[in-house]
Amino acid sequence: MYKIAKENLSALFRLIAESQELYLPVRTAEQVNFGVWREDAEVDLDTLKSVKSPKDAFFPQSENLYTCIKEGKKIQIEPEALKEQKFVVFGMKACDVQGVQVLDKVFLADPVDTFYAARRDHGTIVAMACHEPEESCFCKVFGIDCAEPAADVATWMVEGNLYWKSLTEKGEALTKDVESLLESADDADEKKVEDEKAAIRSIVEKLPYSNLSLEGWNGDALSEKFDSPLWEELYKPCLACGTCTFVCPTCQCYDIKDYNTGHGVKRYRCWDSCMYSDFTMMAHGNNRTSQMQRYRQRFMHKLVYFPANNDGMYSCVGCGRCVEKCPASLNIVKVIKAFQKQGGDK
Amino acid sequence: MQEVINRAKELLADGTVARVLGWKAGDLPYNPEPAYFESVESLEDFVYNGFCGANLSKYMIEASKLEGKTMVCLKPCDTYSFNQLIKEHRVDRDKAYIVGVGCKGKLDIEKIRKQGVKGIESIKGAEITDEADNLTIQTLYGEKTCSYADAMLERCHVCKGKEHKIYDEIIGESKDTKDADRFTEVARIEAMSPEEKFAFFQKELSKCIRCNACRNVCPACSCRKCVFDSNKFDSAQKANVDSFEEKMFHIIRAFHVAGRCTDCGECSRVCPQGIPLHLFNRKFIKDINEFYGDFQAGEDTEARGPLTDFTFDDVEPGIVGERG
Amino acid sequence: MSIEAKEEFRPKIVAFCCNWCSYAGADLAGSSRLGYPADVKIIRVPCSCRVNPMFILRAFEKGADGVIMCGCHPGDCHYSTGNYYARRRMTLLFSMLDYIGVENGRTRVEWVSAAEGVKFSTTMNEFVEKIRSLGKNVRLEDLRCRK
Amino acid sequence: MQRIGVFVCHCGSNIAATVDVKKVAEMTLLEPGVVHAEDYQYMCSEAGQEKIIAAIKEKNLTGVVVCSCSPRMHETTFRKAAEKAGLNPYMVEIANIREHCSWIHKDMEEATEKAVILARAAIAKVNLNAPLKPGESRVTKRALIIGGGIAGIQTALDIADAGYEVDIVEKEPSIGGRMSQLDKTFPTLDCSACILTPKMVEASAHEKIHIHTYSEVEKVSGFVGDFTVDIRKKARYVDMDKCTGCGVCQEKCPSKKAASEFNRGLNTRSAIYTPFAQAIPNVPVIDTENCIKFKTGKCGVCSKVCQAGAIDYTQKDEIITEKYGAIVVATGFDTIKLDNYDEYAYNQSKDVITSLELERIMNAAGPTKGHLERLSDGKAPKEMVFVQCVGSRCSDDRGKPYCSKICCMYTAKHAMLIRDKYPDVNVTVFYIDVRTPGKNFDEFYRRAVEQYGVNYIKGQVGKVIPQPNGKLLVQGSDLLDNKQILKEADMVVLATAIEPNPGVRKIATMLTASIDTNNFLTEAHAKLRPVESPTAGIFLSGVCQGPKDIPETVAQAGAAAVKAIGLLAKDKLMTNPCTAQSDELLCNGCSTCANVCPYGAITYEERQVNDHGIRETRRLAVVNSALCQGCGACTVACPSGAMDLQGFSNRQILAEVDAICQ
Repeated sequence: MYKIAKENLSALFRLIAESQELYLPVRTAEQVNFGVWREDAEVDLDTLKSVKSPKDAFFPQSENLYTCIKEGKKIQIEPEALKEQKFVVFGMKACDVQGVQVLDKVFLADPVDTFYAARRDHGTIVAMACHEPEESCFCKVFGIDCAEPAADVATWMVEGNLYWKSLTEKGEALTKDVESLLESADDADEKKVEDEKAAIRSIVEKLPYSNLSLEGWNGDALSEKFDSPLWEELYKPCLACGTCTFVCPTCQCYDIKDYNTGHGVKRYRCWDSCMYSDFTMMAHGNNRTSQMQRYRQRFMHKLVYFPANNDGMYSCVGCGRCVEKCPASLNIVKVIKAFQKQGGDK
Repeated sequence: MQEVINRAKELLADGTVARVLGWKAGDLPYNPEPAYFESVESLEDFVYNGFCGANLSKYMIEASKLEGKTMVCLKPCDTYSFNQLIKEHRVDRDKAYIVGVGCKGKLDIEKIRKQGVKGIESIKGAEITDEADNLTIQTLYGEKTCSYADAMLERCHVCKGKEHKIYDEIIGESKDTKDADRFTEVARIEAMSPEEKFAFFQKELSKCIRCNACRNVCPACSCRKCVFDSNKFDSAQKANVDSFEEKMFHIIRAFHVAGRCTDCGECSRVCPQGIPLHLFNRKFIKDINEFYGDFQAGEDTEARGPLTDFTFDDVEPGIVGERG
Repeated sequence: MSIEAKEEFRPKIVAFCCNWCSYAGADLAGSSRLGYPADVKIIRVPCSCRVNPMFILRAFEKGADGVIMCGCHPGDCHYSTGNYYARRRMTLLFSMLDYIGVENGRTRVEWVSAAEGVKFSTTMNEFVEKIRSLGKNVRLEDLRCRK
Repeated sequence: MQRIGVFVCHCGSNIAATVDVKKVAEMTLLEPGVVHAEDYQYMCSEAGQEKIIAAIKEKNLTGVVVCSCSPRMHETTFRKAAEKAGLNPYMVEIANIREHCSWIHKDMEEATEKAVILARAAIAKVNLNAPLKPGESRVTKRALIIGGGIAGIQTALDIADAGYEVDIVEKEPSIGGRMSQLDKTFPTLDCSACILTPKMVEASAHEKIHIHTYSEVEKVSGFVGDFTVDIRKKARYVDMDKCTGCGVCQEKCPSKKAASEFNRGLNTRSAIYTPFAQAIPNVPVIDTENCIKFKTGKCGVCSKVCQAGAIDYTQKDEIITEKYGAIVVATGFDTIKLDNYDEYAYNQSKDVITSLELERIMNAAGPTKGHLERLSDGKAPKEMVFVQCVGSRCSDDRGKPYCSKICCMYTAKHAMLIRDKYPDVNVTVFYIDVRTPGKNFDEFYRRAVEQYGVNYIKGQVGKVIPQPNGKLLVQGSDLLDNKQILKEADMVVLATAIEPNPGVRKIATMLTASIDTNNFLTEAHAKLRPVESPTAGIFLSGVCQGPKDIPETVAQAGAAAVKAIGLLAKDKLMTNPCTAQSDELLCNGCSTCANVCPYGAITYEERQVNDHGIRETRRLAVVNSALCQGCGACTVACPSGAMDLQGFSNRQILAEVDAICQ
């Protein structure tokens, strides 16, 4: 394990950024989101959750696929280049790292999404343990340990030092690149980190959502859950916006669109939300015609369909962003609890 | 709150209304959700406290299609939206039994968090009956206090007043929480150089994720299908491209609600990225007031909107340059 | 400014003209041989009230450097009230563009009657000059439209 | 995908001299949808049109773009050609590469490049065009004349003589208008009443003419061929059928202090009155503001003395609704108010009068029974000063920028009449210019100067100062002699500017007829369509269109009648298919569109819709395409984009924008 004093972090970032792109939590107009490090960027490692999850380092909200260039009546097609440079995502939390695992299941399965795969190949994740978990967090429910994030490099911020532990080959390589700025950690340091982990875990135990039960939510629960009359109640306050989707670290749906540039067409993909009325719109219309169906889709996908197709893996990681951001205060926890309550009442 | 519940029970029991539209207690101290209550028993979950910021007027569009009347709880500022929706034939007055609920300013959890409060377990002082000037917040990391006023939504600092503009009955006291001028920020931006203005909005709008929360919560954005979701203008775009798109979306959205926006502040309340979206709407309101005379959308259900009206000697568009 | 530099920047300018007055005014400018730069391209609309702010923003998005709208003089609208609505709409739109930092000379409204060929030509000359002095529109264009 | 043919016109050398037409044709072939492009000397010629027709047939074209002169010139020509070839005429678009390109640019390369872009925009638009079909509407064979002065009377007579029903609406209690107030007319000096009255009688006796006096147009809806008009017949309180016109009521009426409108307020009339002796109809009205019965409930003298029992104090305003195919505006003029011209002391001295007041003074039926006398003391004047251009040709906003046109002539008339009848009166005229073009006009003016010795001074009057001795001190300048003049006068007559009747703006708004900043109604074309409003079915007669004298008014009245007759003679009209349409699945039913529609063409109905499987009853906008004139105001007011304009749809215009900006 290594350590680096907090005040030397900007030197670390500068050094990383010399050889590769560096994404990390940056404060812009009072909000923290992952962004590219620049000398004048206001890095914010204290805010627990970025508004958007860092998934767009691997799966950008909008990315070009190819460009058609029109010359006279001839059309030339230029595919967009795949990611070829290495990059680092610094400061991801355990839940967000797990979110990338979920995306891997989707995009790295056959047929492989080459755009995503190229980014995964070139990206190194430096994760950070969650110093002070918050009441909206429920990663524990999904078996995630936010005290010990499983990434290429795991880090802890304790008493003015960042502790650094590489866990993979990529992590080793990055460590080597920045070794000049790192100090070796001694036993006392190890102890501090262990204490921090224990402190984090004890807080996690006290979080209001930590004891949420996922009983009954699995790949086999399809018809029972799908046909439940509860949905008719639950969806009602939903405004059909895409906030939950767009802040979510695991939502992976996208739309493919064309943009007329005047001298050709850019075909791009961009995040889409199953909450939107035009989601998966086809020539005949939409296969989900009501907001209830759309609302149900989101949770059925995360808690039933996804585990059904991915060996029981849920596509929710308990980051709690939707809990904090939903304009109508709806969220996946309320859905789970509502079903639980109904089960209890029976 | 109990008074509202009692009244709701009566109205449900005597068949005056078929349902009650209010708020249901959340699972955290600050997240009550808009909810329908169809039985006297279900009302035990009913809650009305400082976190019930949601403007329920818009829900009445759908509720107007249902059988029977809906008792809807509206705060003073929500009634402006309701009037505007009546004017636009989007809600049915006869389908609503409006209970004007008292309001002493609504709370913004983001403002509380900004003060370094995290790990919230409970919040005291947010009840509508509480007279406390401070919120006492129990957190996993110790007890915190925070003044009620500092935790209020931006819109409450520019409160339109404690008067309900439309109601069947009023329950509870309201307080005018205005302590700022709503155009101060707009005027501050107006005074900037074009470069500064551009930089300001570029920075704010670069955060936009096109989640449409602002639009979907907006009582003026009541279109069945938004132009940004239809192919009528080739404007259906979801991309978040850091150049023109968000500007197009926000300018057109503000334009479409110009003269109709009651300045209810819901857009800014719900923006997950904290973009001060009201600055667009208020710019139009300020201009309308200056150019065509003071106008408050939703003040009544009759007045002609400023963009569907004119006078022979209106100012010319050139005024924009002349004002400097 | 040197002649070379002037040649470098050829602004794209879209002019919306109402069919009854301004388009006819442009025709009169033409038949009177009152020249103005070729950068101006006219789109015919029935009335200035047909001009949707979306059209103007779209022009900027696609790379226009200036947009001008011409209609009948207030009071002379063929449809009697169209330009009054247009006037309010454009006043508010232009004010908003100014507010978000778009140079306000990039948009303009001018009332040009069918008899005002001279005014049409003068207006267009002035407008092109203004846009040339402002340079390329970089604040409202979509970068994807660049060649 | 369309199959588009592009036809580039040389227009001789008009286009070809500055635009490389061959290159334009060549370049357009590269555009999407274009399958044919050619150029030709004169596309509008018979041979040019044949080329279009042949290409449509041979290449199965579904759209045509003609790059030529302004669509205002030949759009119809090319649409007709396309129609001959079996193509819907609305599949043709014009790229204006003459007025908007070749004629204003000098550099060939630049002009060619622009022509290609204009063609590209037209092609982009045609790609989205859809066939449109004009509707048909019926023509109501009845005309409405607003205004019963000489213009309205003449138009009515001409239309009625052609066999159509005509209604005249006149707001005063009698027809006759301004001309009935005049004493003599220039340049023949015949008596105004003597030539007007027979026309009034003829109109009232005409079986096809229906006169509504003391009435006003209240509401107009509909469109060319099918207007619906509400006319408010104000309560006269006298039964038109019973009244014999004996006049006893007026004689016996105890309230005689109301200012006489007809005599320009120079004397008074009774509360029950006809404006003048020859009024048509010869039925009085009760002016309720001055009637004692109406003010206090007591009196009732007129009712008592009326042998015919025609007085009816309970009468109410009546609204009659009638349909018309054509409407002629003949609302005439008034003189401007002189409140802004304190320097002439009009409001201070009774002896400063307007020319129209002088007409009344000179008239035998006027306040002085035709004797020229000072209104202040009844003395005969010895010195009279006429001031020209009071409020006319004015460069500031106190007056009018235009020449009122009739003043030079009537002033010469007045001067001549005075010098003829009262040779001892000195007459001085201050003028800026004397404008007397017209048949026998200049001769008339010269007679005033040479034969009658009227003293014309080129120069303006700066001030008129009432003197303690009752005289008026006139300060003027003589520009020819370059000196200041101080002149004592007994009377000063102001040639006050005329302006359109103040009520005309309201009427123009109701008719959606365009009106200029001076409140004169605009003609469809200043030279070629001077008696038609740009709004179809509305015609202009008399001074409402611009200042004119009686012969011009009568000539224009006849011309307006002929245009109206031309319309009424048709059984059906084709309607413009470029109308608004609402997409029922997008419509919110919010009424915003209806609020801005100038034609009341949008109504709402509750209707069941099937929105992709959701069946519900919705409030939906419905456009009456017969009423819609296609301005597009609603399309921008509509936030959801449900409302769109055929022929100028959102996507078509955006396609043009894109094509120009690419």
